[in-house]
Amino acid sequence: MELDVTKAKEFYKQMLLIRRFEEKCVELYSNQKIGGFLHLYIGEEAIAVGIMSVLDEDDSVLATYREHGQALARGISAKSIMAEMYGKVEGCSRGRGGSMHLFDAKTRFYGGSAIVGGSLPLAVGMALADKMQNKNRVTVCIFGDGAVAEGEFHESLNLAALWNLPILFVCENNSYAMGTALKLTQSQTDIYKKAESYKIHSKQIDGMSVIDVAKASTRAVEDIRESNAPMFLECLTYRFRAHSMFDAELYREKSEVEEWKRKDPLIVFEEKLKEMELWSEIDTKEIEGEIKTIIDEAVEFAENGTLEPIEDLERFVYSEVQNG
Amino acid sequence: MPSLGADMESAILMEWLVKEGDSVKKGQIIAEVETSKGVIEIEVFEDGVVEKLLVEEETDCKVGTPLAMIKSDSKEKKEEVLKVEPVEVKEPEIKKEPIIEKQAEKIEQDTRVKISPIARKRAEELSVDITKIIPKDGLIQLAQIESIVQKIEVPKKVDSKRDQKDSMRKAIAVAMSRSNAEIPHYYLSTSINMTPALNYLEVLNKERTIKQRILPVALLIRGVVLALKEVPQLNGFWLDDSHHISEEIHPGIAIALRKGGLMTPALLDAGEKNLNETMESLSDLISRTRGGKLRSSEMTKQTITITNLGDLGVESVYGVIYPPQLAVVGLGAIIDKPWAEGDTLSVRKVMKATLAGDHRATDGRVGALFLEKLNKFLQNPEELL
Amino acid sequence: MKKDEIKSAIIKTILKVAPDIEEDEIELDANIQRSLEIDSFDFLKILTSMNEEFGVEVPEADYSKVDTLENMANYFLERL
Amino acid sequence: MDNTTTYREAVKLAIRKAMSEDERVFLMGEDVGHYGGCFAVSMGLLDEYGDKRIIDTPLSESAFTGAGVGAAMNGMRPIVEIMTVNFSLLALDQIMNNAATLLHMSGGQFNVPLVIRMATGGGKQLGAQHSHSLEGWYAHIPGLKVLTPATVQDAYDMLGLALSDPDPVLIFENSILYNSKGILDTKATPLAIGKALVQKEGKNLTILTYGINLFKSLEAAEILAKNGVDVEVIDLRSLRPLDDETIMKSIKKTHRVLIVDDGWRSGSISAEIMARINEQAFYELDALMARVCTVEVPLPYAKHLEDAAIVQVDKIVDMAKKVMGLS
Repeated sequence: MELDVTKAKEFYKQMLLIRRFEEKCVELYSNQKIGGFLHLYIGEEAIAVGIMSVLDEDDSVLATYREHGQALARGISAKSIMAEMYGKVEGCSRGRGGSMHLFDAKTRFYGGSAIVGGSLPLAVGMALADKMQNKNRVTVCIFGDGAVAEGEFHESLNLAALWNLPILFVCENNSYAMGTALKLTQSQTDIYKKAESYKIHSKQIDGMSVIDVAKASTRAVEDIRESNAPMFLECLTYRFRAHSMFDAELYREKSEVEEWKRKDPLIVFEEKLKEMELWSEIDTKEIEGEIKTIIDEAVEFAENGTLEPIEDLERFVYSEVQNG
Repeated sequence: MPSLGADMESAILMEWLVKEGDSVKKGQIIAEVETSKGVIEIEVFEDGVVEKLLVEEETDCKVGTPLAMIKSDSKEKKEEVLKVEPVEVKEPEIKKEPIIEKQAEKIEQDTRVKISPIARKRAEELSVDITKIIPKDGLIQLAQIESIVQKIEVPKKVDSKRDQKDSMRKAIAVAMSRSNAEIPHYYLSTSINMTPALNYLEVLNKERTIKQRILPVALLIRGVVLALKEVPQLNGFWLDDSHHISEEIHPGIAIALRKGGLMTPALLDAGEKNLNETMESLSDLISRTRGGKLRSSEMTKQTITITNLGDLGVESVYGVIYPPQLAVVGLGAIIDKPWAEGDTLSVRKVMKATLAGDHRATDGRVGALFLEKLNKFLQNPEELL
Repeated sequence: MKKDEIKSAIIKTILKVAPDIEEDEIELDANIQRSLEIDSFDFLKILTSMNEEFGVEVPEADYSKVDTLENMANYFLERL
Repeated sequence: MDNTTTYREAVKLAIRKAMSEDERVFLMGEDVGHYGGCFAVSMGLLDEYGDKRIIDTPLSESAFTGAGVGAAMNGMRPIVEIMTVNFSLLALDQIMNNAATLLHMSGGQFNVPLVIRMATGGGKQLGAQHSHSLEGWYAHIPGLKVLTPATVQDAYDMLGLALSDPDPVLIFENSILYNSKGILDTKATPLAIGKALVQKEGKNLTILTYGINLFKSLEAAEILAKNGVDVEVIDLRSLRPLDDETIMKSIKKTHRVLIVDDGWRSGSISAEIMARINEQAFYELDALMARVCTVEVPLPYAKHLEDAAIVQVDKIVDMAKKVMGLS
């Protein structure tokens, strides 16, 4: 992967968009415009942006309930994501999913799963179907370190390896499954080693560096397309905000958070670009302005959105066209 | 609201004749209610004090609705005993509330009929009073309703007071059809030479002022009552699949209302009345019936029915038994007829007496015996005095 | 007392005993009992009432002479 | 031509037909390939269609059921076979949290045309982890369709119906029925999902049942006929959706109902049906609604105990007589 100015600008803008978008979400959540749970991605933006940058349109993505970043980076519009969080029909899941269940057929974004580990078997099936239909797609399955403790993680890795399925497993290891540290729950905290035991080619990378993530995933995706075998990336990262909004963060030291904040993907990227003498090309003011416009428009769009009529409550339980 | 008849579902409480705090005696009339059969007086069954009138005047009440709380004397004593306990008795009125509710509940429970939903629905459609049906195995089901109403056309629902006449006809229709369907009837008839009885009356009445005169129908009723004393099997009820003979004789007298309709109020304790008393109470009963002033016991206590359509010139009457009674005695018109006595044929005043009996309780032999006794008394009218 | 007065007294009595009868239903020459559906009890009441008013007793043997309004009026007229 | 066949063979014929007609169809589950299927339903299919379409899975119910969901979302028509309903509980997350919810969660974007077949029911002394009937339980879940083929014809028809349905369909095959025989007409137009079938007309009492108890109910109906009770026996066929129309129509005729349910009574499909009758046909009832269910005990091993626990013909006859006021 070559990092040129265009790509650098794109990475920076995407990470900043995720950051500002979520900051806006916090505000809107506090104002009760957004309900339910709100899991923020702030601090982990490099992973979503790095991975999505290497995917084709036809590839599939399955994510977790902390998926605003992946959704934005995958190209779902800020408008339809915001409208979803507002519970409006214009939302990417018609207001039936909410923050945790963003879906978009156009970008092959398959959620938004709020059962930890629950999307791994789906990824196996998605990839199995691609393989059976001779489609050269990659299924990216993103999950956190908490999923590693679930049986479905192990069942799915085994099947993916056994059946040689084109899946990129991405573990966002932010060290905490909600409020419990990985070291308190796992005998082996190097997660990539677990994947290796299933004979999946695995790698542990710096998840705070968008360049590292992009590079590793470029390789991984290329390998998958070639070998039709799964790959596993463990991205070491950190979430700067609480697990969800209502979280006193009693389980971690402030100092630890501060230490990780020095590795903020935006700062790390800025330093890297300065090193590469590309930073001068980035007009941060202009980018901030563009992002502000995107977010303002998204909020306005969501505010003006329509609520699904109650009469339609029971729609989408079964397909409306009965011919499969 | 007491049930005053097999076909009564509800009635309008027209007037309270007592107020809260009044002492009442057993048998006292405390209210007048308007039913589909006219105004009926409600009597009280225990001595006590009217504690609370639960229903306002002009309210339509379903049968079973508590109308008033009457604290019986014995109960009050009980309550006194309770109050002796060192419980806080600051607000005795509040203490009374639950008692009222409890009693109201009890009343409701007592009148609750177990009936299947479809049977209830069909009964409503056909205006069958389910409170008068005897449940089989504790439950009324569809088959029972259908056997009762097989022959009834579905009457229109008529509820307004104006349509009283219609609703009464409906009630009669239902009771009658039910009777036909439910009760296996047998019929007997005999012609009775009324000349001796009428001659006897003529002599008797000659001595009397108009007011004291005895009408033939009173003599006939007296005859029926005395015959019943000798053949008591026909006087009583068929209840719970068994035959109950009543010691008291309360014949229901079929009285036609000029505005249409028929009522059969009881001539209470007819067995204890001599001919004069029979005539007097019959006269009183008829005028009160037509004046709409019947008492509840007169509406409910009938042990047999006597139909006398003689005035209307009807020769013979084949009655239909009112359940749960056992028989209907029909008395036809008295007309001049050729009558053979020994070898002689002469013209006599002749009446046809009929009997419809419930075959489950009695058979034709009993019925024949009754008619024979009736005839015997009418041939010896002096015994009817 | 005039026959007309007697007649109207009889009519008044009939209406008292059978309040649901309309005055114009009472015809001069019709059988009172049959045309007005008055049974033996009501008829007896009428006679009792007339007796109270005029002091005239109608023996049973004379019932056939008081069967219509006209006959009854004549009957009383003769005996007053 | 003799068109009598076994239930097992009917299911296999249906799978074969589907696999031949539609390349998207494949069968996946424990021991479906080399072993030939726990109940020998897929015997020989591996040779016919190869291991790309007849896929043996590890004992990972959640993963392969979830894989079925994913494949269904991504253009395939998988048939997932779960050995018994008890094992399906290991895949309950995938069935309930994914298969049943994805269409709704995605605002109608992603439907899941998945078929899950599983064996259900007791009666073979298999003890408390292999014998239960949880189909009524699955019928609680919106987003799923729950079919209970009883007859050989339905064993054949329902697989095709399920595969052509755009949403997840669970088919519960009572393991005792696999050896049962019946007439199969492969040319007949199948009765749609959600339609109950009046198997025997009658006018005194409606028996609502499904699966293996259809046959016990029909046997009971013959005995009851000798007692003068003319029983209408309805095969529900589909527990979700339930065919309210057929149920209520029958009750409007007979006014009495007995539900024969293979599940436990508390919170059962029979309880649901009773509630619906109460809601829709209360005023048609002439007697208390009744039911025969499996006794509320994890199914025991000992034959006499198991027999006492599950639905039997004499239990149906006794309860029916009670409803009719004959006992």
